[in-house]
Amino acid sequence: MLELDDVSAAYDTTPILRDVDLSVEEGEIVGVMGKNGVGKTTLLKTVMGLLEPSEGTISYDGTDVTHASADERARAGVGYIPQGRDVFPKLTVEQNIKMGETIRSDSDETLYDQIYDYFPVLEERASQEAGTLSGGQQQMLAIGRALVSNPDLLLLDEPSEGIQPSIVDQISQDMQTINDDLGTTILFVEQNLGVIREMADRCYAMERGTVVDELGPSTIADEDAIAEYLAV
Amino acid sequence: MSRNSANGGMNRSLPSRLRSRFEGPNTIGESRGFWVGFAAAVAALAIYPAFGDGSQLSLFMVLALLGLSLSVVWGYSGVLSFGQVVFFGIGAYTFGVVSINFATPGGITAAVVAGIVGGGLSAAILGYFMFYGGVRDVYVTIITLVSTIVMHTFMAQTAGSEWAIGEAALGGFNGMPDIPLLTLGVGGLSYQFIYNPFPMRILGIGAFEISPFYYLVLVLLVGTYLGLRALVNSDYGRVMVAVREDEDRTEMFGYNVTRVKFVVFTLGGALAGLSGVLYAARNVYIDPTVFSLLFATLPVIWVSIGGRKSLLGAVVATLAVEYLRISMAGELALVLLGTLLLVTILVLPSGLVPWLHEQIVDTRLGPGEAGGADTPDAPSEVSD
Amino acid sequence: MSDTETESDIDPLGPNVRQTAAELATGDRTETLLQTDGLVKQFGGFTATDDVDFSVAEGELRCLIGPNGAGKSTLLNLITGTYEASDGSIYYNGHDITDLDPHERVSRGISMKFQVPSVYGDLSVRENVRLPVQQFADGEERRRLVAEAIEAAGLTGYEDVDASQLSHGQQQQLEIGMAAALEPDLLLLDEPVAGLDVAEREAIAERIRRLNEEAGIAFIVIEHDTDFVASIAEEVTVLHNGEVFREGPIAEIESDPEVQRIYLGGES
Amino acid sequence: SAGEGGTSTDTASSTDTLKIGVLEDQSGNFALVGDPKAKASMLAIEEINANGGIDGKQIETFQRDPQSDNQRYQELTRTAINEENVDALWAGYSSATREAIRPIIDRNEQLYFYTTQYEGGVCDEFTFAVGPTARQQLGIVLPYLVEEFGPDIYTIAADYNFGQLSADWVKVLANENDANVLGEEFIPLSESSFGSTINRIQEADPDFVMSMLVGANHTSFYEQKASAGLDVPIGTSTAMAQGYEHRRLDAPAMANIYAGVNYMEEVPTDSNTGDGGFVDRYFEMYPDAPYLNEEAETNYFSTYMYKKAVEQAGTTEQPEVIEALESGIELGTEEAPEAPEGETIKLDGATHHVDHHMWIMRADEEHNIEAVENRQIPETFLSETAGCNLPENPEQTQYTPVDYYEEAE
Amino acid sequence: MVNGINLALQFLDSFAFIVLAAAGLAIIFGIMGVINLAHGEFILIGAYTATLAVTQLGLPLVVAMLVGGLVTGLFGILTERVIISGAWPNYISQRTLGRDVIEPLYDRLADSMVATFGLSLILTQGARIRFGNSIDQIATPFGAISYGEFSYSSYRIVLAGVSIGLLLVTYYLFTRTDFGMRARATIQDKETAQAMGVNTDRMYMLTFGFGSALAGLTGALFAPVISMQPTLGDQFLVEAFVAVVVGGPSVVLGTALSGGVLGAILATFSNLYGTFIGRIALLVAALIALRFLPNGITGFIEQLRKRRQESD
Ligand SMILES: Nc1ncnc2c1ncn2[C@@H]1O[C@H](COP(=O)(O)OP(=O)(O)OP(=O)(O)O)[C@@H](O)[C@H]1O
Ligand SMILES: Nc1ncnc2c1ncn2[C@@H]1O[C@H](COP(=O)(O)OP(=O)(O)OP(=O)(O)O)[C@@H](O)[C@H]1O
Ligand SMILES: NC(N)=O
Ligand SMILES: [Mg+2]
Ligand SMILES: [Mg+2]
Repeated sequence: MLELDDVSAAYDTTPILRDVDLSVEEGEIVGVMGKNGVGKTTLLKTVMGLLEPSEGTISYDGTDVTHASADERARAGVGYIPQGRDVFPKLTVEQNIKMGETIRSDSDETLYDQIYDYFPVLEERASQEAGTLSGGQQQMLAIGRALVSNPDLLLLDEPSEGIQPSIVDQISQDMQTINDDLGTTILFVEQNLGVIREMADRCYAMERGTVVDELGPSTIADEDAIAEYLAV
Repeated sequence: MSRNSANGGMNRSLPSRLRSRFEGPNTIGESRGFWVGFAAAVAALAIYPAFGDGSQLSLFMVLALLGLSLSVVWGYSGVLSFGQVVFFGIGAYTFGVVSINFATPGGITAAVVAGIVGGGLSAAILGYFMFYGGVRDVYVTIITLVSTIVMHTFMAQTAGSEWAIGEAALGGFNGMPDIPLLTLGVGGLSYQFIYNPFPMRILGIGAFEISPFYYLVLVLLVGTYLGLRALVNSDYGRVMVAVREDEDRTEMFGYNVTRVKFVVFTLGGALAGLSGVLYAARNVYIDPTVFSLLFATLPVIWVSIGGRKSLLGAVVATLAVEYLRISMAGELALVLLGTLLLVTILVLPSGLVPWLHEQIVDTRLGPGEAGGADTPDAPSEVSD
Repeated sequence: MSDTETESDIDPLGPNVRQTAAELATGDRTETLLQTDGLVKQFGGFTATDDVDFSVAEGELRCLIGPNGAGKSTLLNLITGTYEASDGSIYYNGHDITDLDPHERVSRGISMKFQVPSVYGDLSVRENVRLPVQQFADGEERRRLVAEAIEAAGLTGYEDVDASQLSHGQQQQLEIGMAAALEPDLLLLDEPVAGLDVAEREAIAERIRRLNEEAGIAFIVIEHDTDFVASIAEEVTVLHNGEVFREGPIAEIESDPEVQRIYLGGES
Repeated sequence: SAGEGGTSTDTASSTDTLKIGVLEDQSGNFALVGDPKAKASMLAIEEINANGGIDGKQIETFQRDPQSDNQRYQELTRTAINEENVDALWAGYSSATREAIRPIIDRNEQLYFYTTQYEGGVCDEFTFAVGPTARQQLGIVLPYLVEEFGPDIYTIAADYNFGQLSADWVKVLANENDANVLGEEFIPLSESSFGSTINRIQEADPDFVMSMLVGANHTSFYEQKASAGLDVPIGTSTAMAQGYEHRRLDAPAMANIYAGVNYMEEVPTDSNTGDGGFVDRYFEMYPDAPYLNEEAETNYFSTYMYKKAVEQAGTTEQPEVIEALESGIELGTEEAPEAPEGETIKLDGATHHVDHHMWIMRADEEHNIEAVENRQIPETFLSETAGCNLPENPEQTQYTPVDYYEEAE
Repeated sequence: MVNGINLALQFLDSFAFIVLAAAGLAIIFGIMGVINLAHGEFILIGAYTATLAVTQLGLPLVVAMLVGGLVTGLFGILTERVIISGAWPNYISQRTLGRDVIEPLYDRLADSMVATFGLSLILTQGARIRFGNSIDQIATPFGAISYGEFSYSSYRIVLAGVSIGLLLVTYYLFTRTDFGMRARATIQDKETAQAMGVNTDRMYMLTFGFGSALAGLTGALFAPVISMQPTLGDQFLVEAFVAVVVGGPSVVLGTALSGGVLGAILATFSNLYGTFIGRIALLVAALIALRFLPNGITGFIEQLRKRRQESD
């Protein structure tokens, strides 16, 4: 479904990603882990199209999207939840969600109920300006907003950051449900060991801008092995 | 860092210690080369009247003080004021009114002080009104903009004879033409700076007249520049910059951000007032165009073009833009000027002087030279 | 001050009798450092904190947990003066500080690190640190304090790097360093390790413990990572729907079924 | 060269060229009036140069656009005098401009021509204010309107020295003609909305309005009063002749407006509209120019006066040229090609003013212009009332009506 | 009675003037964070286009005015592409130098001011060079109404109606349509909006174009009643800036309200004490409003609304 081949990317002139190879099969949930600053967010931005690779190719759903813009990819079914809860602060909660909905013509109304089901607070605060939500509430909104577009591939950048433990558990479960029910493919970045273990079918480990290892289910189950990748 | 302390031990000569007062991360030019160039530039300005139109240059230097006033307020403290011309104009009119009413050397000297105080006081009042009322960001810009419009609207309709303060008629659009010649001192111990040329003869250059006003302004400009350099590189300057970067954060370090803005704004007002005094004194005239939207925009243009975080930029750009404005001729002049401003701001968003500085530093930092005693961090270590 | 009336509201197990390890060791009596009294904050029709009575003792390290939207950040912002209280009072060292400006509270010894890292991105690390230090130190002493703070933040060698070029974790460290450089009596941290990797979390936990024990700085720390909370604090306060919901030792709180229901979830 | 205040009679005089400074507004609020002024100066200079120059010297020009900004005028005046060493200077439309630069002119003893119609009263040894004055302009139009429409006048005027003093002259002339001023209103030059002014005129219900509005912003008044249905007759010293509103606005906005002027393009003299006349010559040089206005003629003839004076003096030395001008230069004794407003035009040496031939020009419903009255009106305020005699008694004064008339207060 | 009508008509007049002067600026400044000092010249383009379309092409007035708005809108789009976002120069430089040469001026207040000031010099002087110091003017349609000793131009009442209509259209567009939501989202967070499938480039371009078109329409509407000369835009600037800022964060509602409040002040004081006092009153009211309602009128209303909810 997603294939990165020798991808390098840079901010202006600062090179960040180096020769990243990575692939995600349809229906998979794949994690990306690594220490702060290794380039995980940069990787997701590059996949989303917010950063143009300086080298390499990205293909999505069998087509080459290396030079497609972010909005084109979004309309082609890539959903993105940025790190640091980038909600639109001056739009209401409802309008934020609506922004997600209008991406695709085939989104359906029942998704709203599902999202409100996961995060009741979003329904309660429908007309509050998103910028005044608490940190965790904003994170929930960002997730809800991405889900409502019913993406085929969902990119999650540290979804558990700032979220209370019970909801973190719930999010991992929900993601799996979504994956099961709707067949949504998920590529996510996490620091939270629990979440990685809970969610990921497979995992990539990054170091200094490149993928250094791929972890199968058995390694993921091993708490110490994962901790090692996150703490080197 | 070890390099610095090693150097510190060896060349902490008096000049370098003196220099350190004027250097720091908030200004460009931390090298001996810079100061040599600076001295050369000042020397060039000092002999310029022998070759060119010193009278005109004196005008540009007066305006450079206005540019500097915006540079401290906006470039260093983050308060984008559209109202420097208000304080400039109030300084100028105050000088005019007081000196017309007290046209003795002592009176004129007092008028200069009154003009500076007038500029500072009006800034203090407006600043108090805004900052202690919690007005921030773009709202400050717009309130100051509206203030200039108020002043313009008001002063433009004072042509009637009922608008006079003592002997001084405000004159509306006519302006105030009867300002006495700038004379500083009291009684016999005074000196006239305007229209008092003294002839000079320099071998190899020839005979020419020099205007004491020109040198008065030059001294004030260089003094102000150095003074502001010292200010922005002081502890207080660090706080100003912190306020510019993030007001809330700075408040959380225990600084009274409101007061910092108030103080800097007042200082900027006094400086603009000084500039206005000199402007009115030089032209022996003042009129409400100083409050017009065009004139109010000019300081923002000078400072943006020169580089808003650079005092030197404010000075250089004021001289350059004003020279172009006055000397371009023909119907395309305004088109060219507009194009120039547009292209400069688009291509050099951080300003002309910082860009030039970068070019110079880049080309100069050849191998072997990068490690000299004049690298930027060395003096900033000394300044603690 | 209305101490007498509020006496009964104060938790009998509250700060007056709690002591840090350091003070127990030296035998010092601890005093109430901060006390809120019926603190209310409303946003429009919404009550973010509701009649909160909360206190911290000198030298105490207190964690504040609770569901998203419980009012934790709001409470800290009330203490620092970033928000104005709708009702109620805040006492610090026995003085009513409810109406003081934020900078006045800072100069009395309250210092805060925001939820989103907010260092001065365009300034170098050294300039960042000088800003708090210059308020009370000059010359040689200032240079020493600046160097120490930079070293404690693990940023030696980065003195002349612009803060915006630091990693997320380094920025958090720098910001804690700057807040600590003020030598406060009370330091407020809002989610200091959110988004940090395991190694950096440990470094920050270590840092907080040291500042608490060695410098005697009292802390209020908001954090959702319960392992992290457990690693630094013994006592936690749970906020829920803007009210103090539970207070007590971490172990006790973690096993409280109500807390599990509203906050921790699952098995725990 | 840097000093201020040195005399400026050096250089050019001994060379085979002479230099004239022309500072007229080509942008800003007064561009509409200033541009024809500059063009007419150039026409005169071109004609003179083509005919062998002045005493064999070709004229060079120093020309800049002061952008309707008085401070800029000062700066350019300094440059013209100190750097360019001009032999004579033409500068400025508004009276405020003239007063802003006159101190610089006087200090440098610079020969200066001010060529706008104005409020009058300037008695200055270096200034030749050769446009018509309020007493001349209002003096022809106001009595006529009192006669035609009745004695009640409402004055609207630009809020600066020209408007204020002109309004005083309306009061003086009203008194002399048994009329009364019901109200007067001064309008800042930046104003362009006249709703409440129109209301107030309607409330006062005068027999006619005297309008001394100035500049591009004020032009809006005429269309606004027309569309509001205000059709009171208007007398003016500024409209039509300067900013050709009758050409720019759709008829009948300017119907029933009476301009008291020495010149406008439509003035029906042979030397003006006849074959090869002033109008023909002007549009031959500037085929795209929109209009030939009152001030343009003044720039034009005064350049010829200067030529005659230099030739009479035999030098460009300014004191001598001023002396020659004061001897009473007269143009156009036969066909008056250089003085299209009338038969001849004569400079009064004592006052540095001109005894103009004045016209009342009226616009009809279709904006056709007809001359309803014309006669020579001498400048009398300075010569008779104030007693200005510059060759005898050099001074640098502006006399105002309040000094001499009670009703002007 | 009669004075009451005077006052009412004058109020309509001031209201229409303030609202129309501010409309385009409100979008470009309020939504896009660009201080457009060439706003007056956008108005000029609209006014000249409409006038020339009537006098040179013989188009009917209403059509000519729409053309004025349209042409200015297109010019706005060009300005946005070339200067404000720098998209076209960057497209070229990407292919020649391999990097962008222009950093977009969005939310860079002062820089946008300098750039648009340069643009305004070019446009004003360009108009002067091309069309001279004035162009022939068109007459005001619809005649006058009279009451008692007074009369008033009917066209000005039409202007008031049009200004209200424009406000409604704009309000609907930006708050009730997907376009409006996407435009606002784009301005708040470009990257995230892209990730939400918004073609942000197009949003910037269209929003700027729409704001420009409003300015152009204002010029076209006022073409009959103001003097047609290259600096005609200046007379709108003061009211425009004041109204936008006094209005506060909700752009359209704010403009309407500040048009109402400031219009009432301007009309009342001009009527009672003359134009000058009216103008000073307007400015002083603006200063006071900014000082005591730093979030503008709509910010204040929002606050009131919340306080009412609190007491419920
Ligand atoms: N806009 C930018 N311009 C220049 N450099 C950047 C930019 N954004 C990030 N970087 C740098 O790129 C590197 C990788 O950043 P990135 O955000 O991808 O890391 P990350 O793995 O997501 O880290 P974290 O776990 O802290 O989120 C870092 O060194 C960072 O400083
Ligand atoms: N300006 C505001 N207007 C309206 N509601 C607000 C505002 N600020 C905060 N709130 C609401 O107040 C409640 C408390 O917010 P607060 O930020 O204190 O939560 P928190 O406990 O820090 O949560 P988190 O753990 O998610 O950061 C939230 O429901 C939030 O939506
Ligand atoms: N002389 C004039 N019109 O100012
Ligand atoms: Mg990241
Ligand atoms: Mg929070």
